[in-house]
Amino acid sequence: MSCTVDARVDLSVDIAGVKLKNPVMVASGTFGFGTEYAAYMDVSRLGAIVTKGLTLQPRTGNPPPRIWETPAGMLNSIGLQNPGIDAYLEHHLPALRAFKVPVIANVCGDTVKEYAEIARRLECHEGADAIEVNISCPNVERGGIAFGSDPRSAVAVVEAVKRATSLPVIVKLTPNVTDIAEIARACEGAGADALSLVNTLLGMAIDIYRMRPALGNVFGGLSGPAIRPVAVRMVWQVREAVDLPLIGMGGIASFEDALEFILAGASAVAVGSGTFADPACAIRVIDGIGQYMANNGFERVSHMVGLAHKCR
Amino acid sequence: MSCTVDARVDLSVDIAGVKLKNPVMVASGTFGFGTEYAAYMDVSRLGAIVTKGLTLQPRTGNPPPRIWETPAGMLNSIGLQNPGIDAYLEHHLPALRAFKVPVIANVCGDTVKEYAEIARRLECHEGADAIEVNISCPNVERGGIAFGSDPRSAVAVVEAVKRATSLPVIVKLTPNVTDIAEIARACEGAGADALSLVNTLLGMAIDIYRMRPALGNVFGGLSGPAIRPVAVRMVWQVREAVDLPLIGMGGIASFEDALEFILAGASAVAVGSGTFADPACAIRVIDGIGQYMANNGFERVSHMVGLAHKCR
Amino acid sequence: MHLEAQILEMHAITNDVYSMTLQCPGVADSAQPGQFVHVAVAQPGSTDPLLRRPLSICDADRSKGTVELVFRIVGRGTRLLAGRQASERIDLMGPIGTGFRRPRPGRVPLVVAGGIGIAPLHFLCRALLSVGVSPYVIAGFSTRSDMILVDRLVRYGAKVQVITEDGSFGLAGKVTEYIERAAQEINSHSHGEVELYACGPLGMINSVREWCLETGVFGQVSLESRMACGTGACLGCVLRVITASGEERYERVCVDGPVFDVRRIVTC
Amino acid sequence: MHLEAQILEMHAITNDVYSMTLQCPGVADSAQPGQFVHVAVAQPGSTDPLLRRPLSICDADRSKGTVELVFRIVGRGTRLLAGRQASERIDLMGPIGTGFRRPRPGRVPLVVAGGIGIAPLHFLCRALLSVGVSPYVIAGFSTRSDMILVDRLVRYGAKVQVITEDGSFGLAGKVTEYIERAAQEINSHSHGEVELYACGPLGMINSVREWCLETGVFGQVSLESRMACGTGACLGCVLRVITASGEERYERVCVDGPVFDVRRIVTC
Ligand SMILES: Cc1cc2nc3c(=O)[nH]c(=O)nc-3n(C[C@H](O)[C@H](O)[C@H](O)COP(=O)(O)OP(=O)(O)OC[C@H]3O[C@@H](n4cnc5c(N)ncnc54)[C@H](O)[C@@H]3O)c2cc1C
Ligand SMILES: Cc1cc2nc3c(=O)[nH]c(=O)nc-3n(C[C@H](O)[C@H](O)[C@H](O)COP(=O)(O)OP(=O)(O)OC[C@H]3O[C@@H](n4cnc5c(N)ncnc54)[C@H](O)[C@@H]3O)c2cc1C
Ligand SMILES: Cc1cc2nc3c(=O)[nH]c(=O)nc-3n(C[C@H](O)[C@H](O)[C@H](O)COP(=O)(O)O)c2cc1C
Ligand SMILES: Cc1cc2nc3c(=O)[nH]c(=O)nc-3n(C[C@H](O)[C@H](O)[C@H](O)COP(=O)(O)O)c2cc1C
Ligand code: FES
Ligand code: FES
Repeated sequence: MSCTVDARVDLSVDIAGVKLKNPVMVASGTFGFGTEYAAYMDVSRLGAIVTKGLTLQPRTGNPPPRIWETPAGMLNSIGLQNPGIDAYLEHHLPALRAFKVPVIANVCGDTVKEYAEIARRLECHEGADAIEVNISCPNVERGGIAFGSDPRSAVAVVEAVKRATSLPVIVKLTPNVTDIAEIARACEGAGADALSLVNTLLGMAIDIYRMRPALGNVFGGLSGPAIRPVAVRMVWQVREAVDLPLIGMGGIASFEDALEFILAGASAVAVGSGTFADPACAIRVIDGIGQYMANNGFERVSHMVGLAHKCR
Repeated sequence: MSCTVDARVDLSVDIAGVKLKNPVMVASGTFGFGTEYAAYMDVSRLGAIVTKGLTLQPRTGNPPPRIWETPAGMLNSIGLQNPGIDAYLEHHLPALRAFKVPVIANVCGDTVKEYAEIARRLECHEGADAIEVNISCPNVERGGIAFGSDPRSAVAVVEAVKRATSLPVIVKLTPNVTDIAEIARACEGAGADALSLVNTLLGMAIDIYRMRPALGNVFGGLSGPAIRPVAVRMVWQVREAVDLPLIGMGGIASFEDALEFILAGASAVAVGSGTFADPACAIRVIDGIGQYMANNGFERVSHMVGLAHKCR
Repeated sequence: MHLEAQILEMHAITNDVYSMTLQCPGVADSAQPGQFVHVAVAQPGSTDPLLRRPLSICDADRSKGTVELVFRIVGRGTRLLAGRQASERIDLMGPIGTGFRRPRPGRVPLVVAGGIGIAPLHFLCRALLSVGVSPYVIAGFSTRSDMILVDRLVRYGAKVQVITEDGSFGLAGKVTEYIERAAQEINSHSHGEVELYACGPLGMINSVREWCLETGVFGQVSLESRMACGTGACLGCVLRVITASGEERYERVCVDGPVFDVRRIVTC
Repeated sequence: MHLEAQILEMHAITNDVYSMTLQCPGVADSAQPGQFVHVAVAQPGSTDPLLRRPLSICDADRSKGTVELVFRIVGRGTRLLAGRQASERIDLMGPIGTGFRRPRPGRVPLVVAGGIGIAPLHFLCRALLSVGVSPYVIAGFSTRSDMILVDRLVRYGAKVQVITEDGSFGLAGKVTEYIERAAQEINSHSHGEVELYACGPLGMINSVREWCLETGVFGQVSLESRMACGTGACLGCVLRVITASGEERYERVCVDGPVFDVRRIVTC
């Protein structure tokens, strides 16, 4: 399909100074550290790879079951199992770099200080081309409420990370809030270079035959096509609230889905659970966007970003 | 299926003084005023019928398109089209009463005063067995933010309606909030007799070929199986926060789905969009719950309510 | 009525248009031209696609108890339907909606079909012919390979003029360019006054509407809308109409339509 | 490998167990006993069910380039798969996972199968027999009508003892009640030390594990877990294991397993 794309179609985008050859990334936590899917697809074709969430110390994660399928979606309660920032730099980064694709490190912390410390180590070890700050994590110092559900906590994290690094800082918002635009504006004010949205919706399921929560952790994050209408709506609202570049995600399984986000205001997109259903999903999305641009006379991705706001 | 159910299984429930022969209602806005589905199913078997949202004055509703299908779900932007409370009492109520099923009137207002006035008229004309107060409606006096997304606005509505009527008052919560338990506690404090949850998730879709929002109203409410994990999670959280009886809904399409809500803490459930996919959905749910109770030795629905909290 | 009907026959008419014949006496008995059935498309156990798909009754045979649907693959729902096979069962609701009013005595029905819009008009024509009324049909298609149901209409005795956009069969151009001519022909031959029946793409419907309003010809059009319930309950499929008293309001395509008097349509 | 394979043959073995034979030389060539494939179950165009389903490779024939899956209908995914027909194509990833280690020279494999758990063990037995190693199989089923693959194993030359819970065929009881006896029989006949291979329901796996730990027999079990990616990326399918150094951690059933040394299992 890609070979038939008009030569004038330029898929490249620039997100907060990171140059991507196309606007399609793979979302944090759904693509491990890049090598896991190498046997199933051409990883080097991706616009960028976002790593699994990294913490300062290794994390063992939540007790199983961690996965539960739901209609057109899935719940996960991985609980940030990861080898820690140092093991990442030593063991995973070299293989990840070999794909010659921009690497965005997704980071998470229990405290503001932890976020800043991870950001510092990432910069001084050239551990990423940009940092995606996951503010869906519980703020341990404030009773476990997610940093991202309160503008002040969000600002504290973003300011600390910005001070700690000169890498571009992308803030990844949680959708579990009353007013996403308010959080987005707070992050913009605190110096964020771009925003990713959305993280998973908080959900749960009951195993009615065992009469207990299906997940070992009770609650889990809902992802997949089921959540796309909520995610597109939030990209639309945030587009109207801030001027930052947005990375849209939540249920992308086809190029049509990706274009919904782009037309709603996302400069790039990420494929998450869609890769589980089809390892070639991101590749199909890249090719499909190119084809759509050729068919509709768009020369650059930026010409499509937010276009649906104008056509109202 | 119902004939094979153990005679000792008692499906009846009592919600804030309203006696239902089984815990399965049809959700507001998905069953019109009861007669629309009479050609397709036995309406008299329902536990209760919740009416389309009623306002003081007739409403014309939003411009089409009003419906857009999404993965395992749908968006709607009906915009409360309804004939107004007086036409309801005169034209729709008699036929609705003929089903000999408890009627719950879903009501909505632009202002606190409007809510109270509708509640008053419903009581003095015996227009319902209970009132379901839809607080997802925009508060016109406060810049259009939904009453239900702010505890103070919610309290104002609930208190006003309670003063205006002696009918049981069920408050229907919106899921588009950071902390559903906070809103639930506020409603309990204001005198609500029961809570319904959830209303639709705010969502949108883009028609990528027309490059504009798919719905005439841009935003719409997401319903259907897609949202069930979010709805079950909120029932679970609210169960832990308040002592009121809960009516669970959001994506119920089978008896298994209904049992998730009951085991999470709902005393009754409502089938909404599931009826669009299968007009017999609510009936299947009633029969399936009976069978499940017989298989698992439950004699009363109340024995199952919230059980998954204990089995953790 | 809500039932499971067995698929008796299933075949492709063109590249992307399929005919599905169902055994469902209840529907066949009461079906009126212009009515539709609301068909479940998802596989059992799957909740995606969630909603049913409305399909016009293209033919109904009371003696055999069969109903025929003719549909074009335009998206995933119709694609799933096209994959169904004879002997499988299909879940449907119907017949639904307010169909076509028969022409007043002495009037001559001018039937204007655009593409797949010929499906409900096929049933209408058969019903008219069976009571001795002879419709004059103009049926437009993009190109000759898209032509459907014309042979059958001719066989039953309808007068049919085919128009293709590329001129590959019949007259060249758009069906709406030939309405005036057809009306004149009817007038000169039969001296009966024309009543118009139409179904097709929006652009065609708009032209038909304008022509009717200009000429004062009574016209009925079958319209489409995205539907959820198909019973009138959800208010999702509404169309803006103008009432006799001049006031505008929304009516439901599923039960107040799908057939509307052109004079009542505001925008579509 | 990610590919679309053609279904060559599809048939019901019992009431609810199906055999599906696929043309996929790439998978057949490299498949090892204990590995699985990750199969897409939704209809094209439907996103529900979203996730693939892991199914063990029950047989692989390199010369024909075919792979056989044997699966039981337990939910909507397996029901959808059972509805697929020969000549259709199916989307799969694989072969995936760390399979069974062959027994050390001179050891006698004791294979313990519970129900549908016989599927991966069937492939294991064929592979062992093809290199001259003769497994001793004890295979448990609820009742005689659930018995699968036993005839084939016997045909290849494996020694198979069937156990049914209701005693309707072979010995009566649970398969785990017969492990000790089987091991003694092996010892008395062949004087070889036993190595155990097992796959089946959790209760059986737990008994097998205890028996191995008590007797010091080296045992490998194939485990199940709900999976999303099937590549090791999502960390969704983890199992708590105990490492050589005594420390506990989570390992991925999809790539670190599905076959685990019983001594490493903490809970399952
Ligand atoms: C009363 C009525 C009778 C109909 N009769 C027939 C018929 O006899 N034969 C036939 O082929 N089609 C008929 N249609 C149209 C048919 O319902 C749609 O083509 C079908 O629902 C599309 O489903 P899908 O999943 O394949 O497409 P989707 O994936 O849902 O959409 C694909 C494309 O079809 C358009 N579309 C989808 N649904 C509708 C709709 N309800 N109305 C208009 N456009 C739509 C979308 O805008 C999109 O461009 C009828 C529609 C109505 C309302
Ligand atoms: C490595 C591996 C190899 C397997 N090999 C085979 C095989 O060869 N033949 C075979 O019939 N089955 C096999 N299974 C199990 C098979 O994957 C599940 O039965 C299937 O995924 C169920 O899907 P479903 O949609 O039909 O059921 P669902 O509707 O998803 O669930 C129905 C029931 O099955 C249980 N279940 C669902 N998924 C799993 C799972 N992954 N593990 C355990 N229980 C589950 C649920 O708890 C539930 O009770 C294997 C599983 C794994 C992990
Ligand atoms: C198994 C799994 C693990 C995830 N882990 C992380 C994570 O570590 N950090 C993070 O910011 N988001 C994480 N996410 C969220 C995804 O990056 C993405 O925001 C979300 O899944 C929505 O996209 P999707 O619907 O395309 O999957 C995870 C999602 C899944 C499904
Ligand atoms: C078409 C439609 C109209 C609705 N109208 C109303 C309404 O008037 N008042 C209200 O409180 N909820 C309304 N709802 C919300 C439903 O009552 C229900 O809370 C929601 O759809 C979730 O349930 P479901 O997933 O089973 O549909 C409407 C939902 C739909 C789909
Ligand atoms: S489709 Fe629901 S009212 Fe017409
Ligand atoms: S299924 Fe994703 S890590 Fe095993």
